[in-house]
Amino acid sequence: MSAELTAVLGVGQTKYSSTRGDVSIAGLCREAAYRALEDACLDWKEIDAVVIGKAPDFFEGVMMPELYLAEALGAVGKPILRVHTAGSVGGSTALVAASLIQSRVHEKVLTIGFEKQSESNATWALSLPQPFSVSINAGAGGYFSPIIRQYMSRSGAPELIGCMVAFKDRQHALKNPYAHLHQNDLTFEEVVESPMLWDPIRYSETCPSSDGACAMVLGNEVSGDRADNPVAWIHGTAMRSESNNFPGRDEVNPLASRQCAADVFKQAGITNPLKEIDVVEIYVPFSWYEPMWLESLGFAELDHGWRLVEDGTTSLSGGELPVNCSGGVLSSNPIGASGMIRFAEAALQVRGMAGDHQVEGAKKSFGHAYGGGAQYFAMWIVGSEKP
Amino acid sequence: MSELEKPLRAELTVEYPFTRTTGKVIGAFMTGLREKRLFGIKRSDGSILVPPLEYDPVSSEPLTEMVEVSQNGIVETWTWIDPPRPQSPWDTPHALALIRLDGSDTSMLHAVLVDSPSDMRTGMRVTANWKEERIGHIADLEGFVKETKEADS
Amino acid sequence: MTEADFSPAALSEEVEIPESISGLEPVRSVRTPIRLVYDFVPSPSVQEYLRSYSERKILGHRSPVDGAVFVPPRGVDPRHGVLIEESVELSDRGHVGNFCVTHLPIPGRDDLDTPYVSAWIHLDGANVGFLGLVAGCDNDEVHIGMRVQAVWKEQEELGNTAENILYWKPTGEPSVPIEKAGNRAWDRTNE
Amino acid sequence: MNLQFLSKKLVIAHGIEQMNKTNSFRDVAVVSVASHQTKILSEVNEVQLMANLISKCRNSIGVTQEEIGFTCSGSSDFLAGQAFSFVHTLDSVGAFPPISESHVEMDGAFALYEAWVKLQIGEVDTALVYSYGKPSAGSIIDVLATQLDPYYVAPLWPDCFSLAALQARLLLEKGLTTFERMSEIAMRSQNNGFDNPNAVRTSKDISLENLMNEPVIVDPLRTSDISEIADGGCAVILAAEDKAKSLCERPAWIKGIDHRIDSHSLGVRDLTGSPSAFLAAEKAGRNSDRLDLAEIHGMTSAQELILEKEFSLSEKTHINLSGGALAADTMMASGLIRIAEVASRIMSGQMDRGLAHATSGPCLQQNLVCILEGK
Repeated sequence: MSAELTAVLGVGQTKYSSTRGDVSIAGLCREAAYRALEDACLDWKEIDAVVIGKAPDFFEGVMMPELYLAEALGAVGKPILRVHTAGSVGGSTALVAASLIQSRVHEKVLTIGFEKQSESNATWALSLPQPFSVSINAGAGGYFSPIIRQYMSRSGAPELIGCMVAFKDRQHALKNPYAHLHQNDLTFEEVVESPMLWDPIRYSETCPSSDGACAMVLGNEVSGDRADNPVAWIHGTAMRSESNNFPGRDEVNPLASRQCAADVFKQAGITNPLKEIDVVEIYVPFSWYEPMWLESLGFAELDHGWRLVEDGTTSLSGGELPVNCSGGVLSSNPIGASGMIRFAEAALQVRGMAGDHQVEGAKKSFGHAYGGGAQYFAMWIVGSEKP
Repeated sequence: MSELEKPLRAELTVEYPFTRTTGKVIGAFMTGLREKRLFGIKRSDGSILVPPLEYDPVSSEPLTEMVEVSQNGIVETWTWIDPPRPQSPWDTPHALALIRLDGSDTSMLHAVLVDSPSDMRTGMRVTANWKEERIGHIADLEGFVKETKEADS
Repeated sequence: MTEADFSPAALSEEVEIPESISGLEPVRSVRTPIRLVYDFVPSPSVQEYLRSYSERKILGHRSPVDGAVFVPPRGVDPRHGVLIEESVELSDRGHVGNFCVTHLPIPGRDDLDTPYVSAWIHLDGANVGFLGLVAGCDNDEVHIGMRVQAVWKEQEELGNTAENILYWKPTGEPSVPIEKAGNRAWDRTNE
Repeated sequence: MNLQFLSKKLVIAHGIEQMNKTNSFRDVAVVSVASHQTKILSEVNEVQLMANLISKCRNSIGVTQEEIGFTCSGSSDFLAGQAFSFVHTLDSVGAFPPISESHVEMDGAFALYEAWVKLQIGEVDTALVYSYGKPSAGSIIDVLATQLDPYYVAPLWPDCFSLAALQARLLLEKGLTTFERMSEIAMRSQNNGFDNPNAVRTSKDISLENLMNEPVIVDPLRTSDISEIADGGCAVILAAEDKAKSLCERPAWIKGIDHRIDSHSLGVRDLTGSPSAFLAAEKAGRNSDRLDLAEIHGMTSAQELILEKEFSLSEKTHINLSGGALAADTMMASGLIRIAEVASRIMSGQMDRGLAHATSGPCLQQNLVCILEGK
């Protein structure tokens, strides 16, 4: 028995911004879901099941929001699942949705990730008081900065590589109308000169805090064959997790990341990712994670990922392997949706529907998300042709 | 148990003053509350949903036509709250009920302000009681009280 | 660049606001505060760890699988999911496995001047790092492998808390080579 | 027009349309279970509790984590008072080398559903599922209020038992049940729970009269009508086909599993029923005449009555031999524990065929049904 072929039939996104003051939580989610249905030329009632993902419920102060959102998402009388795997959640949500079709349990599934971070405050939600523990780490940057420092020391990467990534992604975002940050006049010097927050991470090298939702409609082989719009076929899916803080853990290049990548590339029959993958959407909340993940995933040799940044390989303007053409997490970050945006943007590229940030003729693309202390991973490979 | 053996414990408070943007439909309902008016929304079969949702609660189709409904209605079911939860808008015992307003096809959850459970019965007619100061919040409705007409009769 | 059409026309755009309120300033948001109170009781092994601080001791947990020592104690070995019962007393000296120079204030820590250095301190005898502040030298001097020791609060201020350690200061001993610092010290042949 | 009736009809029509698509699924079974519930967990924390249960579950059938193809858990940040609380609990699994893993912010029964789906793909043959909750750390009735519509309902802070009381009154006043019937359910729970070490509120010899004389605490419900909140956790191992047979002498085969959700708005639903529970049971292929036992997850005696009706349970079926959630209700684990209870009675050979049910949300909004069989 093999898995049912699964296709992305539709993608829907909201405009990402610091506050979507014009909508309710349901309104925000429906905007993305409705656009995904429209793209898939389907109606609410043609959907068999819904899979929803988001980061901690504390962000909006709504516990298990799938209960309140069931009516808004066309789920009444249907199955609805709610996934939460830290920052990777948007990616794992898409993978759970895909598994419902790969297993032949359902034929058409709506999946959605969202966050309405403006309802509270991300720093508050991410650093709730912990009694009996010493609070000295301010936000995610405090956690990831030492890891980045270690990467820099290990790889010998030039100091401004992180700034180059940040500048590149913000340039990419200008071509993506949905992106949160549209910094038309930003210069590279401004990125370099932006305040240091968590040395070596500068302000401009960090992601924003956004409201937004991203949805996809996934379907089985028959629905993929019958779709009016081009579809993206899933060639591989993988999830891996590992504990944090144990003896000998490689935090820069976690084994879970390497194993997850090896699994997904094997499924897709890919032996040389740099040559065989046309475009990549990876989860880069702090700029340095672009070279770090490129190495971990096998797009670059160990300690050489930064060279792909330096020589323009990862740029949309003519690079061999454009990375984060949408502007990435550095330009839009509704946490619970951020992973799904990576997966959806990868699908849009091979469908040829990425608009101004389309990579010409993209046939195979890679979507990626990670979370926790770089310990949760979700990845997929999609292609314009069936696997 | 000596001081040394007593387990260490700490109170952990998770607290935030969430601000929720409402969108058009919920916003209009809240605006109505501020103005001492109650609004519902029409479903495709013509039935009225109070409080209004942006979408049909079964088919998920968008709803757009808002209509005003009566401030009087009937209690469909109820329970007695004593004592109220610390964060609830009420500080005295009261009934919690599902109330179907005249002109509405669904019921809404709110308080009925009576002295004791013996004053409550399913099917009783009630009318909206408003706070003096209203800001556009579900608690602008102080609750429902017995309809005077019924008390007279 | 083409602007996408963001008007969600089919969703809420067509909503008709009733005439009686249509001219009024609409409500756009509601405040719905949440306050939840939890009673946090640490597990017995963490209780023991916290109490030992009042005697200026730092306790770790030794894994029954391969003797790896975890601090603070987690009750289980996260690699194997097995319970750890054995406590060991650790030195209050160690080295900086890795660090961050933070320029942002931390909510609830008004006592810290920015920038400050937080570090993964790898205690002698422990096999993982735990977080601490490094002070007593210029921030620029802090480096991976630097030897440090705990600076404790005065005897009369000691409580059942890790906050008894004010910060970690350099000892002046030779640094641990970078390839042996932090998690890299773990001998994989043990696994 | 009767709107509530219409909603129910639509929901059912949708389900029947779905049922016409027949599907043959891979044989997957529960092969090992371990659970623990207690009023207040104090000797160990959640991570240690789960490490114990997961080890017990794996060791009893002699598998290591490396042999498990997929792991899935269920828990709640709101219940724990911590964001990303499940990250800590990953320690209890032993996630190194890395594991293929996922987490739902739902009862563990839904994690089991996700694992079952994963096994259907056919790439892995075993899965570990676990969930846990420690409601004693907070005020669960305030915590659960945050599940409700955040604009219209949650700001009124109605507690979960009051909402269940609205439902119970409707049943009583529409003549669908009586106080006596509700007390009979409470008595069944306390009597059955007596032999279950995990049950918290039990009694061998409590009389119907005693129960009916208890004070009303959430009008019209009495103390014994509402579930006894408890701390605890549960671990379950699933295996497919020959793998299941090799690991367990008598696996509890999952013959059907399905879950459905109803409208959230209480005023839209007919609270005297639970269309989603009915539909999930239909889709799971309940075949009620052939059910030896059922473990149903209700927060009140009245909810158990609604469920018995939706599942068409008759006197032939032993209901809640464990005492059910009325005897010990561990939010996030109660549903998975229902599955474990049915499975363990099948694995032991005591029973042949059973229904396990899990619920989530106010007044039975979301429901999962799993049918298990010894053959």
